[in-house]
Formats: sequence, structure tokens, C-alpha cells
Amino acid sequence: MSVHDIEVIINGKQYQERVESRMLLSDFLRETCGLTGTHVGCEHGVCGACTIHLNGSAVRSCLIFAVQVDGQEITTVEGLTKDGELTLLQRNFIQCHGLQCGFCTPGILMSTTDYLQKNPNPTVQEIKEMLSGHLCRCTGYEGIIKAIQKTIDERSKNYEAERR
Amino acid sequence: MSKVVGKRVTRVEDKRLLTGQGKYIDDIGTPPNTAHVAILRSPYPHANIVSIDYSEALKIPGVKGVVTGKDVQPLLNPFGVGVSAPVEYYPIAIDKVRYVGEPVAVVVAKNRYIAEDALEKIKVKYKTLEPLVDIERALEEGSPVLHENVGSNIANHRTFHYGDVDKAFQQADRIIKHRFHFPKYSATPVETYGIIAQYEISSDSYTVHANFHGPFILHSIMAGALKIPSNRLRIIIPKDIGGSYGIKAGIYPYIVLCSVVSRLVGCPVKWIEDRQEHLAASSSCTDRVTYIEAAVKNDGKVLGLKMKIIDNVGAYIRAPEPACLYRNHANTTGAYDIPNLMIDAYAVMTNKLPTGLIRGYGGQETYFPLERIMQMIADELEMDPADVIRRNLIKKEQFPYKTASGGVYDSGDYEKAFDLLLKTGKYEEFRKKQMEARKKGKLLGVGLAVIVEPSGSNMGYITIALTPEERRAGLPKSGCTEAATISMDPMGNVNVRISTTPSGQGHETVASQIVSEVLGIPYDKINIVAELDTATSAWSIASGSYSSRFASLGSSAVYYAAQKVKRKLIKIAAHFLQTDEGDLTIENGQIVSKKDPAKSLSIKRVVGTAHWNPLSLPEGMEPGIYETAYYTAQAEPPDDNDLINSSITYGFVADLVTVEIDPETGEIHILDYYTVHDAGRLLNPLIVDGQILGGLVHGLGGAMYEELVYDDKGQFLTGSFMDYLCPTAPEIPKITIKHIETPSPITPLGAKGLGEGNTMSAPVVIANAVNDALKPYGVTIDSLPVTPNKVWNMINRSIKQGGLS
Amino acid sequence: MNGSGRITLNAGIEKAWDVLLDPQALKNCIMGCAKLETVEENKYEAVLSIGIAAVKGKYESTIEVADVQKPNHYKLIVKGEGGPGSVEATGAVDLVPIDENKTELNYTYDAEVGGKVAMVGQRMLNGVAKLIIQDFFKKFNKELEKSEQSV
Amino acid sequence: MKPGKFDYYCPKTVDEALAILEEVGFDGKIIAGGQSLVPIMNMRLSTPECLIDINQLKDLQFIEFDGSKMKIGALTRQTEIEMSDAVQKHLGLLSEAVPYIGHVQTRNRGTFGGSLVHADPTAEIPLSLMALGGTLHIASKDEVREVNVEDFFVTYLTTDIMPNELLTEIHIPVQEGRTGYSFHEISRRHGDFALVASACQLSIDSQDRISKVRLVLGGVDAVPLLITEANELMKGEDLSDSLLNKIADIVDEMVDPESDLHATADYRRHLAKKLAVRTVKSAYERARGENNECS
Repeated sequence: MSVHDIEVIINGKQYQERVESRMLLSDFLRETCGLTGTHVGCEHGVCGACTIHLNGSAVRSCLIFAVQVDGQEITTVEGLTKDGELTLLQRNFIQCHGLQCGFCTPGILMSTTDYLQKNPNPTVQEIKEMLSGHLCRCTGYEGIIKAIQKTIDERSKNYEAERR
Repeated sequence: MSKVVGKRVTRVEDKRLLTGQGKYIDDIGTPPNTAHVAILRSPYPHANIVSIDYSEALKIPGVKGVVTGKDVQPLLNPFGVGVSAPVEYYPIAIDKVRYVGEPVAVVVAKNRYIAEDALEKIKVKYKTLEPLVDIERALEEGSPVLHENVGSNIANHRTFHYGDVDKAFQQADRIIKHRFHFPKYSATPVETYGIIAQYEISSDSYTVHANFHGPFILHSIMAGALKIPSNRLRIIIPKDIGGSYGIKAGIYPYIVLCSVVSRLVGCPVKWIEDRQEHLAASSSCTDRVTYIEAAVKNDGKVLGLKMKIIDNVGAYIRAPEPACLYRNHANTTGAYDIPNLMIDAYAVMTNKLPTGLIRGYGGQETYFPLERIMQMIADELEMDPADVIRRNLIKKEQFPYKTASGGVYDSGDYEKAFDLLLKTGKYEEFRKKQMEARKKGKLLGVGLAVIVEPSGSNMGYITIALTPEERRAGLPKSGCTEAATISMDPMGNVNVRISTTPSGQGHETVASQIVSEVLGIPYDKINIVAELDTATSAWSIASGSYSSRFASLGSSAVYYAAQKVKRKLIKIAAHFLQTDEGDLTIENGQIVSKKDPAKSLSIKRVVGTAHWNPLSLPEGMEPGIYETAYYTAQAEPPDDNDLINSSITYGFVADLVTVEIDPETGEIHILDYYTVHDAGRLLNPLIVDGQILGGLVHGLGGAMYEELVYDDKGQFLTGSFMDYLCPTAPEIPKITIKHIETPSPITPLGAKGLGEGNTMSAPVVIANAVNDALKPYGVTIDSLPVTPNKVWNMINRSIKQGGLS
Repeated sequence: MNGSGRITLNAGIEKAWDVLLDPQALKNCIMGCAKLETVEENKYEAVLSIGIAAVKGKYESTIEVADVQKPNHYKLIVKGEGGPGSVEATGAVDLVPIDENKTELNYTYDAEVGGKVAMVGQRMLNGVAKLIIQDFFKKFNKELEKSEQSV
Repeated sequence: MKPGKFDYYCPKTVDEALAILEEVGFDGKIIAGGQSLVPIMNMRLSTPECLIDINQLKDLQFIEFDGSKMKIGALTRQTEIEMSDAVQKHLGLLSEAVPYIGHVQTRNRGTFGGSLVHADPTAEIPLSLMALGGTLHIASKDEVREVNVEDFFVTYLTTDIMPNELLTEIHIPVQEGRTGYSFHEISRRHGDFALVASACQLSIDSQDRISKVRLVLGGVDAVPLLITEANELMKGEDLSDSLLNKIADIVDEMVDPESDLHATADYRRHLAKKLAVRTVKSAYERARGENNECS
């Protein structure tokens, strides 16, 4: 029982693969599926670089075994954009200089995207608490927080505009 | 030059990084048959290796080989090092281990999982030896000696006398002195080290991909260790590096190790360092003990300084160490006009991880005692610390200012920046608030620190580790060379090849800005090639992204390369338009005559000619458009009096931090962090502030959270991110950044490097603020990080001794 | 890490001494001691399977009894190496008679844990060390009772 | 950092899980959220031979209120507890404590039962449950037994659960009337293990006298420590400074903290006293309806 066949939908595409039970999901995504946008920074669940969506929830892919996601749905950073069009959050990361080396960025995008879906109007303190699950050694976090705030503002403006 | 450079331009790098298409070392693929490396590491700080039995490991299916120190020793020389102590450093332990985490054996296997299975099967017998952990004990007679052939634990010792120190101390009203200890901490980029190494037997050569942010400077040391001609070691750096902050310079022993392992096992090998390895066995800053003595007049004027500095470089002195000891040599006296200086400098070895570059390199170690003693002077003289600082600041008229130890501060207006800081930080107002709060038993504190931020290191500074006599025997070193190459294809599109191996600093963007502006062409016609290849890139010894050199040096090389291209384009156009070169200017992709705007040629046409019709070019002109520019600023080797201008440009940073301390728990709340910068002309303010914030938060980590901790027996205790604490978003206080710009007269764009200044200043300014808050308890902070536990200890001790309660 | 403690043994000093130095009792008292073989007098090789929750490790160990001053004092030197790391511990035991059937046992220990478990587990190590040592003496008192019963 | 080999089982029902547990015995290890287990597996500090994944046991993922007690399935994700209106309404202490656990990304995966079984002596859920009181339902192939939370934690990372058993659900009584609660912790950074944590739930009578109280401290012993003597002492009393001082003295007497590199034993002892007082005080104030916002 140490090798398993799994089927998993990643970014809307189905993958059927044979995996060793101990293979980490992060390695599966990168090595087996070639989705190298998911980064590995600590392999003990602290740095957050490997964060992905599992069934619509942001989780660490280094703390899940690939075999555990059989029959489930995953989104990685490669699945955020549709037809090469950046999301509002991604565009605001550019505008607010929310990234430098970019290594931690995919994980932060995944966490934030999920978080804002469930909490559309967080306070700055709540944003910071959500970000506490990510290490960034380049930006001092300020650009990231600004990018998230700008996204929230613009979304609520769009929403207001739509209501009018 | 005012169209793009200096604007808040967004970055060309971002789109690929935001969509998961960055090309980091672990993303670039491997040659066929590549195997994976895992490294067995010493659990002991100091022990002889009695035997290594890996027979069981070889039996595991998928294992391709196991390599030990004894296997690699015949193929390697010990690494060269810039001190006279004969330390033998190999990338793997040969017969003795000297720190927890030192490589002992290397497994090569089909994948990393199997390689780690095999590690568990290797049996190593050790005979443990008494460990040496304490810095000062390393200097004592009778302490354990790490390297028998060196005979002591001192890797380097030099004494410097500048000015007339004795006289200064005679003239002083008071002498104020203290001992300070700066901790060992790390940089922990989120991406760890990564290497793909391949040996080719037919040419006896190595090709290595690695995320090393400046391979030229240590290339000769690696080739020397591998015993091969240097052009048989080709190092290729991927376009994207997931952060370094200096620490990835420590990768080079692993490059040599993986190279030789590839040779011994007979296949390409890949090693991605894991986080535990990174914390235990990559590199770190030095921990340092400083005894500082200040000769002070009663009005706060400092006449002279004496310092005994002991840098702990870990188990082996490893190039470029003892550079940490000397990186800030020219700016030892910081932002102050202190002409008399004595330095007694030691680099010692103990059973800890070897050290190297990290953000701020030596600056935080230098300024922690200096800026703490300035506050202690104020306390002792019952003066306001701001007045003591002002009394000693270098005046505007004194620039370019020559420091006691040979530095030439290129430009600045320190008083203006300092005044702006006090005003922005509402210093006077806070002092009043503090008085009121104290009456209510609340502990508020304000800290100040002013520092000079050196950037662009002079290659000669490292040789200050040697005596003038020793230096005379070798090749003098100077300068700070950087190179860039710009080519244009027949369609008039541009490729710019930079050698600065960026790791997030936006070099592609800034290089695009400069080229766009000089050549008058839009961004979309410019492609920046950030990959570096020691076999094909312009060889410039000092290239890389360290010592904040891009703004002062890398950008200058790009600028001059662009100017070369521009001159050639104009020369060709002048030939065809039959006008003077001086008459031509570039506008919107056209080369136009100023006298007669009707006379013009498109750049595309000019470039097309250079490629397709070389015979029509002006006589003697080479075909094609391909220009390389080398740039160095004036940076002389040290002279016989040990005077050295160790950097090219010197920026200025002034910090003001306010804190509140919970007297019950010792918890520290930073209320506000104000920082004023003068980094000369700013090339891209958006990137500038991002660099400052990152450096500041790293400094905040050093002040309050980050430390590589060893117990008193040399056991390493912070091997995970659960115990090595990097600041996260909730720990970041409100930060206010202000700039003034006094352009550097040295660099063509007037820019100075930045991004490391607050890494240097944050530890001490926070310590000053906390100490100020605790002033009623009469305590002195002389070590870092300041934690709630330490604060509580100090308060508690003071209360027990009958101090304030 | 180090610590000390004191317990009262329900036996006279001579009896307590004999049981303390009996290899079988030693085996029974050391947590997870699966095998204990005498190499020479007062020197043993042992295999210890020590696990706290999911962190389980097999340690190949040597156990040495040193500085023997019958019936008052001895030292126990344990050196072990296993997957999660290495241990070097020295315990000093001093016995003081209270009365015929009671003895006071004072112990101090100094343990150095190395390798992986020290690098990442420092938060719990002190507590776990204390736990293992307390467990030793708790079991030892039981051993004493057992041997009382068997007499 | 890659885990060692193991066999993987993914039962679809509780019965199937229990049968596997029975079979593999000591070689097996249950994985729920895995947020504590997988790090130590990656470091190879833990190398179980079999991993039994209970994430498909959807029957164990629920939050229910039956009029007198809350029932929480062991597999309920920590985020679900955090977001639950029922928990917020009936077990405010738990709502308040859960956000202190790790980070939102680990809470999205980490489970209620997993945290209890992991039994870290500083962890928020064990501490809160100890303050709330309750019973744990533990199933094996042959029976389901109920264990009071007071009897559940044995020592560091060790509980009353045997290798063939599975924690299935937890029942927590809901306090009626004038009840207040409070949770405090001090950690190095947001989301870190607490240096010391303190939880308290208490009820007061119409004269503002304490009728029921459970004060618990974490990080000061091998298990979450119920400060029984203080709890006894408080009963029937008004909260006064002298009572708070006595509580601090009892805490001083009862705790037995250890030193590590983030805090010395002395400092932990000091924090325990301060936090105990703060927690009791704010719980009491809340019960009196004085300050509903404080924590």
C-alpha cells in the first residue's frame, strides 16, 4: 500500500498519476505536474510559499501528501489568471510593489484570494494576521498589505457602481 | 535625463513572478540522468571522525553512490582564504567535524526521498572533543583549539591607529566605555540554496547552475579548490533568485562539493538545500564582541574612540571573511567627525557555523556599539541624545569628508536630514509625552540612531586584513568593476545583458529605464537578460547583487554601455546625414538633426545598416551593434598607513523609534518607526522604498526576534522556522520614510546604493528606544535580540536591587 | 539541560543500593529499554526505544556506572545515538539513610541532546528529559517494592 | 526534508478506520489535518509505518447544539469552529481562542480533534476545552468510551487514547445565565506557540458571587493545568484584589514550567501569575456585563 493511483483536478485539468504514498503534494505539483509556480521554502508549514487551494481552501501543500488529494480539486497560482489576464489582486501587486524576488508571492496570492472571498472587508489588522502565515524577506510586507487594501477598495467601489 | 529615470515605474519582472512563471534554480530543469543529493551532517560541534560505514546505504535501490571527505580530498585543494593563518577548509569534513551541521557524507540517489532514506543507513563513529563556543574564550590560552596546525583560534588580528588617540584620551573630560555583544543571525531567503552540477570527463570541466548572486568574485577560489583551469568551471545563474540578502554567497563550498560529487559518482547531480540545512549550515553574520571607549568632552563632543572588536567567524574562516570585520572600516566612526581612532580587530574561530555576507554586512555589528555608546554618553552627561548626536555630526561644509580610517564620504547634509527626522518624528513632543507617561507608571521610550550607509565595496578593502608588508607581496586590489553589454538586432530591438544577478531588486526594470532613456526607445523594444554565465558574460570580478552596488555601479555600467551604443548610432547617422555628431539627437526612435529637423534617420534604419550593409559604414567602423562597458569608480587599494576608502558611495540614514513597554510582561510595542534617507539621486522611488522596508524589517528581526542559538556546549537549537523567528506582518510597526537627495559626485547618475541601511540601524535604534523606556530602572542593553523575557529580567533585577518598582 | 530531584525510597540503603545497580532492574527502569547487555563490569550496551507521541527513536547506547562509592554514591553515564539524534547524559545519585526501611535518594543530571531532535525540539526537551528521569525513579521504587515482595 | 516510507490507508467509514487501527496497532498513526504531524514526518523525527487518513470520515465533521451541550466532530476544521455562529454563541471562549492557533492557512486544514490528540501543553484547543469542561468520545472496534477532559491529557503529547482508538466527537456543556470567559496568551510572534496561555470560564450568581469557575493555564506544565485550588477558592466569592492576589499565589505554587530558548522558567512563572489574574478579571467583568468587548 505504498504506491497509489490518484485522479485529481488541478486548475480545471484532470491529472491521473501513480504516486508513492509519501510524496508531498508540493513535490507532486512541481515534479510530476510541472507546475513550478508553487514554491517550496521550508517544508514544515511556516513560510507559506507552497500555499495552494484544496477544494477552495488555502492550505500548505508541503503538509499534505499527494495521495490524500485523490478525487479532489486544486488550484495553484498558474490557475489564477484566465487567458493571461491578471486578476485585480495581481495587478495591484504590481502597482503597489508587493513583490521583489517573487518567491513567496504565489503562496501569498493563493492565501489572499481565498481569504478575500470569505472575508470581503477585513481590517488592516486582519489582513496582517492572515499574512502572518507567510514569510517575505524582501518587502517588509508593506507593499503586500497596500496591494490587498487597494484590491478591497476597488472591489467595493466596483460593487457600489454595479448597485447604482 | 529626466524622463524615466527617477520615476515610480512599475517593474518588468512582475508579471512572470505573479503568474508562477519565474525561473528559479529549482524550475529550470536538469540534464538527463541527473541524480539528487542529500547530505549527512554532523550532530556534534567538535569531534574526530573515527569511521564511516555506508555499506548499508549503498544497498538501497536507487542509490547511486556515497561520497565522504576521504573520497574528495585527493581531488581538492583547501579553499584559499585572505588571511595568513593556515586554516584548511574543505567543503566536507575530512577527519574532524567542527560545527553542528558540517557535511560528513553525501548520498546521491534517484530522488531526494531515497537519498534521505540512505542517510539513515550511514553509520558514523565520532570521538567527541571539548567544544569552544564563547567568543572571548577563543582568545584565551588553554581553550580548545579547532585547527591544530593554526595553533590558536585566532584567524586574523590587526591593530590600527589613526590620528592621535592617546592625546584625545588625555584631553577628554570623561571616558565612557562598555562591552557589547551582537548576536549571530541569518538572512533566510525563502528560496534556499540550489545547485545542478555536471562533470564532463572529456574536457575535465564542470558546468554548474546555482543561485549564487555574484559568482565572479569567488570563482577563482572555487576553480583553485577544484584544481582546474578557471575556464573549466562554468557557472550559470538563473534569471530569478528567490532572495539572498547576501547569504547566497555562502553557497560556493557546496558548488565545489556538488561538482566533485558529480565527478566521483559519474552523473549530473542536483541539490536543493532544505530549510534545516539552511539554518544550520549555510552561512550567517558574525557574532561580535566590541569593547568601545569614547574620549568625551563635557559638552558631548567625542574626541576619539578605542575599539577592541572580536568577530566570531565560526568553525572555519571562509572567504571573503574576515571581510565582515573590515567592510565598514572606512566608516567605523559613522556619521561623526571623530578624527582619532584605535581599532584592535580579531577574527576568531569557534565551533559554530562559518559566517559570510548578510544584508548590512558588518554594519549592524559596527553601529550597535557606536550608537549605543552615543546614547550612554548623553545619559552620563545628562544631555539629550539628540544634542550629543548633533554636536558630533559631520557638517555639510566638510564634504567630501575624509574619515580617520581613510574613507571619503562623497556627499551629504547630515544635519538637514537629522533635523527632518526630529521634526517628522515629533521628537520634542514625544519627550513631553514620555514625562507624563512616566508619572503614570507607563514606560515610553524614544531611540535615535544615525548611520552612514556604505555601498559599492572597494575590492581593496579585504586586503586590510593583511599587514602592509604582506600586501606588498601580492597583487594590489582596487576598484569595484561592473559590466554590461548592449546589443541591437537588425530590427532595432535591444538586448541588455547585465551581470548583477538580481534577487528581487528590480535590476531589469531600472536597466530598462536607463536604456530607454539614453536610446530614446520604448520599453517593449528592450529585453533584459539577467541570466549570468561565467563563460559568456563580460567578466567583471566584482559583479553581483551585494553591497548595494547596483544603483552606484551596475546602473553606471548599463548607462555607459547605452552611451557607447548611442555614440555609434549617432556616428553612423552623421555619416549618412552628412552632419556633425554634435548636431544629432535621438527623439522617438529617430536620429534627428538639431539644426535641420527635416534631416533624420530612424534608429531601425541605422541599426539595419550596421548589420546588413557594413560596407557602407564610416571607414574603420566595425559592423553590428554590440557594446560592452566596464565601469569602476575611483577606489584605491589601502595605503601603507592602512588608510582605505572601503566603499564608493556613502548614504546617510537617521532613525527615530518610539516604544511602549508593558512593565508587567516586558512586551515591547513599537509605536512608530521614522527613517530619513539620503541615498543621493533616487533612480526609482517605488523600488527604493521597497528596498528600505525590506532591509528595515530584517534589522527589526535582528533587534527583536532572529538569532541562531547554540547552547553552551555548541549544540545548535534553532533548526526550524518554529524557533528561528523571522518577523511576520503583524510584527511590523508603522514605518514612515522620508528622503532628501544630495547627489553623489562620484556616480554618473548621482545615485548611491541603499537597502541595507536600516538593517544596520534598526537593531541599535530599537535597543536605544527600549533602553530609553527602561531608563527609570537604570539598566543597560548591551546584547541583542531584546526580548520580552530579557526586558522582564532587567526590570526584575533592578526592582530586586532596590531600583524603581 | 540539567536538573535535580529527590525521592524517598521504601527500602534501607543497602537494599536500595543493590537494586539500583542490578542490571535487570536497570533494564526495567530505563524507559524503552529493549535490550541490555553487560560488556564488562559496570558497563552495558543497550537498545532504547524512546518515544514521545509520534516522535519515536531507537537509540543504540552505552551505559556506564562510574564513581562508585558503595552504598552512597554513583554516577550513571548514558551515551546513545539514534535516528532523531544523540544523547549524552550524566546522572549522579546520592543515597542517604533515613531509617532502616527508608532511604533518601538525591539525583542531579546533566544531559546533552544533539542532532535533529535538539535542532528542532528544544521547546519540549527539558520537559521530556525530566519526564524520562522521573519515570526512571518512579519505576525504580516499584522495582524495590517488587524485590521486597520477592524476598 | 522528505518523509520516510509508509503504507497509506484511507478508510471511508469510522468502522473501516477502527478495523484498520485494530490491525496495525502500534505501527499505525492517524492523520487528520496533519499540521503538526507532517512537519515532524518531513524532518523524520516521526516515521510511522502506516498512516491512516481519516479525512474522508465526513461523519466526524460537524458542529451541533442539542439544547444543553455542543457536540463537535473530531474532524471539524479549526476554521469551521472559528466561523461557526453556534460556537460563537454558546462557546465564546473557543471562538476567542481558536484564532490564536497557528495561521489561517493551517487552521483551514487543522482539526479540532487533531489538536486535542496532539496534546501540546501550550495549545489553545486543549486549554479551552479544559476550561469549558466536556467529554471526549473515543471509539475502538469493540466499544465507544467517554472520557472527561480532566482525565484525557497524560503528559507531553500524550493522551489517554490507545493505538487502536479513534477520537470521534467531543461534547461540551453550555453554560446558562451570567457567564463570562476570557482567553489570553503571550507568544513571541503572532501565531507562535504560546509562552504561557490562560483560559477561564466562570458563572456568577445574582449577587455577583462566583458560582462556577474553571481557570486553566498552558505552557506551565506537561499538560494544560487546571488551577483547582484557585477554582475552589473563588467559589462563592466576589472578585477582590485580595482574592486575585491569592490566585496569583496559588498559581505560583502549582505551576512547574520549563525553560526553553524563548522563555525561562522564571519568566513563564511570572507570566502565569499575571495572565491568570488578567483572565479571571476579564471573565468576571464579562459575566457582570461590564465589558463585553474585552478579551
